Amino acid sequence: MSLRVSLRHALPGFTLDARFEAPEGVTALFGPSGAGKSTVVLAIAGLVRPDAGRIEVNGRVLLDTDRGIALAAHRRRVGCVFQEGRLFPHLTVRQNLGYGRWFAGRHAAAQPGRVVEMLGIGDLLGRMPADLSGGEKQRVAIGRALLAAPRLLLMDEPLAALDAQRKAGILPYLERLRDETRIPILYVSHAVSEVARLATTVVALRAGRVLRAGPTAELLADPEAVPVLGPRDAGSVLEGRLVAHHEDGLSEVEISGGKLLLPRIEGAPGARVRVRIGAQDVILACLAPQGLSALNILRGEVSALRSGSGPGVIVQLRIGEDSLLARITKRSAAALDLAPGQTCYAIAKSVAVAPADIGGAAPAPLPE
Amino acid sequence: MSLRVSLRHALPGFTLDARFEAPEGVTALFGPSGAGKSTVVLAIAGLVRPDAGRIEVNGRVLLDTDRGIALAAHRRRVGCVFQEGRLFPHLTVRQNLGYGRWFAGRHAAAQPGRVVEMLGIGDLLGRMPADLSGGEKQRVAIGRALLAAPRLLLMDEPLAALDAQRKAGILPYLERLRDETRIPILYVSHAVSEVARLATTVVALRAGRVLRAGPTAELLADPEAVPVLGPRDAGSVLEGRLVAHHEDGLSEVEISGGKLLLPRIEGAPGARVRVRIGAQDVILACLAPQGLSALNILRGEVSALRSGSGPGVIVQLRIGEDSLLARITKRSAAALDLAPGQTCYAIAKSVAVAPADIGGAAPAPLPE
Amino acid sequence: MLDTISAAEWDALRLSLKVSAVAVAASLPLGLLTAHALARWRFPGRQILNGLVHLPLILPPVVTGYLLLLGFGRTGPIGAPLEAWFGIGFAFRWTGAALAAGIMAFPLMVRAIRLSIEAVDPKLEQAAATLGASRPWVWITVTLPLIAPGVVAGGILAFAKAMGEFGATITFVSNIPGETRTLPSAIYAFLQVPGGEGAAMRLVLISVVVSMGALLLSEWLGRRIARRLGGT
Amino acid sequence: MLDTISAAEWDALRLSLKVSAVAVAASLPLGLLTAHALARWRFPGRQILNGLVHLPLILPPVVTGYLLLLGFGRTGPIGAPLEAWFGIGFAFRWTGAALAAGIMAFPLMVRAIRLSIEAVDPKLEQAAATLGASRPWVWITVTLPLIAPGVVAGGILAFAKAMGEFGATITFVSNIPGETRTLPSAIYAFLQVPGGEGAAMRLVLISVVVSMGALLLSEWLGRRIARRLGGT
Amino acid sequence: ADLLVFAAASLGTALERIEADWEARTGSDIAISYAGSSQLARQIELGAPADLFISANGDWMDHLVAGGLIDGQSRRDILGNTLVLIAQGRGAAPHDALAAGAMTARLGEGRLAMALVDAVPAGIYGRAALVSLGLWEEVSDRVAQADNVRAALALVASGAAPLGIVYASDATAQDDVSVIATFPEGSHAPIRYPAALTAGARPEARAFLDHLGSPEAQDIFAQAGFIPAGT
Ligand SMILES: Nc1ncnc2c1ncn2[C@@H]1O[C@H](COP(=O)(O)OP(=O)(O)OP(=O)(O)O)[C@@H](O)[C@H]1O
Ligand SMILES: Nc1ncnc2c1ncn2[C@@H]1O[C@H](COP(=O)(O)OP(=O)(O)OP(=O)(O)O)[C@@H](O)[C@H]1O
Ligand code: MOO
Ligand SMILES: [Mg+2]
Ligand SMILES: [Mg+2]
Repeated sequence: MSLRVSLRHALPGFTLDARFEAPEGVTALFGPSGAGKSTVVLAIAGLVRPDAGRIEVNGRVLLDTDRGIALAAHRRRVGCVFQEGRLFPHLTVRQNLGYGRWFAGRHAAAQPGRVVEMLGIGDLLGRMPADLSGGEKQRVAIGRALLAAPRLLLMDEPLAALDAQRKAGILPYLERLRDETRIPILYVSHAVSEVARLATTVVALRAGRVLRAGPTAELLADPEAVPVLGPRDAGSVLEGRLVAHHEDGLSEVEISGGKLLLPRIEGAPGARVRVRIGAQDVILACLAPQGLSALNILRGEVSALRSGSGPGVIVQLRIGEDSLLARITKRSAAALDLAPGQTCYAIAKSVAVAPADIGGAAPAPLPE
Repeated sequence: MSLRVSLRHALPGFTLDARFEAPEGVTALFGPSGAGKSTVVLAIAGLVRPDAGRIEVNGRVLLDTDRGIALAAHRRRVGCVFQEGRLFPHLTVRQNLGYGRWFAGRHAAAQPGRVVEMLGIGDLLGRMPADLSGGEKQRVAIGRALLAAPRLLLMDEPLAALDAQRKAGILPYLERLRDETRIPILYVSHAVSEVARLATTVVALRAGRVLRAGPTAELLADPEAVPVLGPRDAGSVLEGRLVAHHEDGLSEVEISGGKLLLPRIEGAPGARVRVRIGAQDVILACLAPQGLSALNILRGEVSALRSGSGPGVIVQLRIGEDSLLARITKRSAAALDLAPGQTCYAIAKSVAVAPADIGGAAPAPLPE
Repeated sequence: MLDTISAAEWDALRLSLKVSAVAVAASLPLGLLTAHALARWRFPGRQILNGLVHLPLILPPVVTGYLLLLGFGRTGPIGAPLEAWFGIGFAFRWTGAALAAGIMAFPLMVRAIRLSIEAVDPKLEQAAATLGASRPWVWITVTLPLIAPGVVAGGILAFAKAMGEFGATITFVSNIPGETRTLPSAIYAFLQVPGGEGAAMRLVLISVVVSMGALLLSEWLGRRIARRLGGT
Repeated sequence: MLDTISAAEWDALRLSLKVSAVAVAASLPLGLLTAHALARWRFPGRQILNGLVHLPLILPPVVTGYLLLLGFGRTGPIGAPLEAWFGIGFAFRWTGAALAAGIMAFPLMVRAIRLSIEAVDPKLEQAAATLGASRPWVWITVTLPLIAPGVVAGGILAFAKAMGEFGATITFVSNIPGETRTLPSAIYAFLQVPGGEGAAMRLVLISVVVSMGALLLSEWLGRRIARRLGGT
Repeated sequence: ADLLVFAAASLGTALERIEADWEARTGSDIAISYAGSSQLARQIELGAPADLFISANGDWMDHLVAGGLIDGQSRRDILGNTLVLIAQGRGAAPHDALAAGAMTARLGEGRLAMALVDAVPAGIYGRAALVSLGLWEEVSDRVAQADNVRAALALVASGAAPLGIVYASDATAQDDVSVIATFPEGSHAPIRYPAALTAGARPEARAFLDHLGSPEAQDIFAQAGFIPAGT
């Protein structure tokens, strides 16, 4: 396990009592506003001293109130990107970026040039933080944390102020970070979709408690988790292998139960990729459909049905080895006469697998 | 026209030169990070004095540098919700909310109780802003602006820090605000989908210039606008009439070219509603599809095709009086042999029309 | 100890308290205005105003007192008309002692207030403006509460300074028992005679206790207010 | 005007500059430490330290000088061992004048620095810590640059105050030409003899010009630094 | 410096001229520190390296002698002074200002400027003189006490106070005041400026002390309005 957290902390009107473990990779910490996500982040960074708890990163104990251990923030090597940026107002963008690097000394591995380019902040290097727009600030803050060569990266809604394009530009980079370095990332977000493709593990927090935690694919594909994550964010994450790039700009990915055609992803054939398909982006059919613009039609078997209070039903399909969720109306479920064990076809528009939801291959080489 | 803006303002390294007009209702100001959105907002609020320009709200001139008119910020009666909240740290949440009300005097129409309830900040009234989480702060800031009874509401990414649930809870309220009061709203956002259902008008800004501006339905349904708005955000807004509520939780909406079944919307049959259908949520078929879980199948005629640099094609369909956009792969377009004039079927999952994308009927009565 | 304090010494203490309190109270509005002007307004002569405000800090107090005597004395170009037209006399009166103390303490007050004004985020004031508050209202409802710790600190610091002021006061209004004989004047007189140290130190102690009490009060108030504002 | 300044007056000016500069330079590290302790640390006796720092502001300068004389004089409990063991003599030397000036100016310096430390957002320091900076490094790379305007302002204010300090200095180290006769002492000497007012005022003018120059410089520097930090 | 002299500040100008003469004549370097007599005395008490102390205040000299800090043998009065009543302005008509009622009449609403009547020599002498002339009752609540005699002079010179009691030496050189009366010799203790060597004085000090009594030096003092010692 690369990250073990167990915290108890009481604030007036709010008590945090959370415990979770996360393997290597990206752990997504979800929860509504006021759930205590930022409090968890601050405790891990060493900026809030919880009443009691234990924090361990890759076997290194950062905090253990029982044993009286509490590493100072600067010894934790925990990079943070905060909701509010927190750039140093007296330093230029360049100097802000260099700040952590300087202390990282020989650990400082990342090439600043690559990070700067990836974040699109090359033109801002000479500026002072006060002259940046909200999104520009946040991009610089991300760069600064990355360049400090942290052993754990905490990101507290770092992309909230970014536009979709910038977000999409940064996600693949975080992905590579996850895959090629072994830096665990704890990523706080409101929107599962934002990090589902990134996250190895999902931890759902509400009112200071962990509601559910587990591997992303499992959790997202679990119909029981839908009320926790919110129906809009339900969906499944499939693992696959990149097979080929086609002329018309599509890439072919093989999954256990068939193949998918996705908008081009830049990676060498053979690479492993993760694909997220939102439950609401899947249409079901009992007969093999014909003459549709949708390219991805997978054959599977209904393994579970879960209806909530609304008009929707979550249908879990077994497709090869994978689980796929579909969210359809009760009316449709009745019309199709769906029941566990039944064979049916899942239709996903290739483009419904959004660029941000395709993981595994980043558009740019990882900085050294 | 309710809002006319024309601004020229030079900053080191950035020049704003924007001109747009917006009718009553909500105007969405889109653009990537650094486009100058916040600068426009500040100029309208009277907090930045542009080098030159003219601003008129409902016939009232707030600024006219040619005629030497520049109303002071506090006389503009322009409510603002800023990216960073800007709550008064020395006042409780209750006092923050009451601040603008007090100055509004007899104009103060909104019932604080309703606003507080809607924003879910009833439990926070006695707190100081420093003890609020990021999202809580933003909700209070929204309430404060609303309660000042503004004649124009400027919202600079006010929802960026909110979770989907809260967002969904606030949007209907803004919608009512738009429909039942005549307060124009200028809403800054990265994501078209966030406000497409709200916006009467869309203004796309990039690098300080207005790229495109126009009525939302028209602009979103215009394939030419796709590169401006971003392919992920393309989609069409359809106007319809609520026909009936069905037992199974679905509501039926009649549009010019057929009917749609949507997750329940609370409104009386006969009410007018706006529905947004994302271009990527539409599947096309040449033959009338059978045995699908998708309930909404509309027959239409291809009116235009637009292919970009990627693997996608935007197809515009004429459905009754309305325009519908579909984003499909080039491969599918070729397979279906699509061409203008051709009849085809658009399939939209009912649930793909997300609650946040159905406008017109708010779940709660408007505050007096 | 208290029983060894003579009636004359009590008088001096009471007078010092009065003089210092009046000096602070009367100069506070002007101090706020000046601090605000220096912090926020850009006008020609701003640096001159700034220099003038600091003058009493820079000059030897005796010089300040001498200049006050020349300007605000009975025949002075300011003192004479003030007395003739408004009946406001400073010469040899406790009001003059308050004037001297107020002027000597003014730079301290202005600096403290000015720094706290500069620390106020103008974005909050802008937000208040968009909510309909005019300049004066913004100032009263946002700026003033936010600078309250600075104002309290500045005011009490000025009070403490006024309690200790001696050189300018005695030079300007001399030492008239019951009228202008403040604690420091009494202390000085004791120090002039051999063996007067004991009595002087006793008065020093009284003066220190009062001033320290005021300072600690200001710290405490400042922290209370800062806590309300959600600072650390 | 300059040609009417006698050699002795030049000496006094030079001495004043030296004394004030040394006073500020030597007390700056202690001032930073004290300001930091008062702003950030919570320890028993914090209020006592705060009171002590303010003492020179509250006491009549003559009393401060007298206490210095008692403590740091040749036979004083601090002065005697210092001189015996380290050869650091303050009594009747320019170093003593610097000590007196430094102590009198100390509260002003500490207050200015303290306020600017309190205005530093601890979140920035926390961010620096997460980037690997230990406490001292955070202080040097984040806190210090952010408080630079306050430090400059405090330092120069202290310098100006030191330039004008008289009461404590003359009481502690007397008024010895070339050694402890600073400008204000020279001004005093002139004021004590018949017809000396003219000469005194000339020296006052010189002293005001120097101090004002320093203050304006500090304003300018402060604004430059503030602008770099992106303030208004 | 070869010699450090502590001298009452009021001796300033005259002593400077004597110092210059002496230095020119002997080539030795004298440093004179001018401050209030009480300040200087206290400094000597606490180890000041002064060789010679010239006080305006006999009490402080007595105090130091009693403490063994001064070579009592060397003590001598080098100067005297007279006490005068001054008014603002050149050539204010002299009249019998010291007669009963005259002073109060002339004061009107104004104040009588003096040095501190309990603490500073000029004030102490002044009060003694007023008491012996039977005027103290009449003017005591009109007295404004300054911290030293020069400040009292400034009060009159600036017009703040119509009358003041100062030394003749102070009044002499001040342009905008005039002496309207001189207090009779017997009305107060004789005004004396004692000078003495300190306990650790360097040998050269004695010569300079002697020189202060020399006719040349006494002449300079006299020009400054002092009266020779022993007169
Ligand atoms: N100093 C404090 N005193 C009292 N309550 C506090 C304090 N700081 C935070 N809280 C409360 O703790 C809870 C958790 O706050 P936290 O900032 O961790 O939430 P969050 O999940 O990050 O929310 P958001 O998504 O809005 O940022 C909130 O209810 C907040 O009001
Ligand atoms: N004081 C300033 N000096 C120089 N450039 C500035 C200044 N303030 C803003 N800018 C620049 O002006 C441009 C527009 O900034 P603005 O804040 O309006 O962008 P925005 O569209 O609101 O971006 P975001 O979505 O990131 O908030 C940016 O490139 C920014 O760097
Ligand atoms: O020279 Mo004195 O001792 O101030 O009268
Ligand atoms: Mg948070
Ligand atoms: Mg912005």
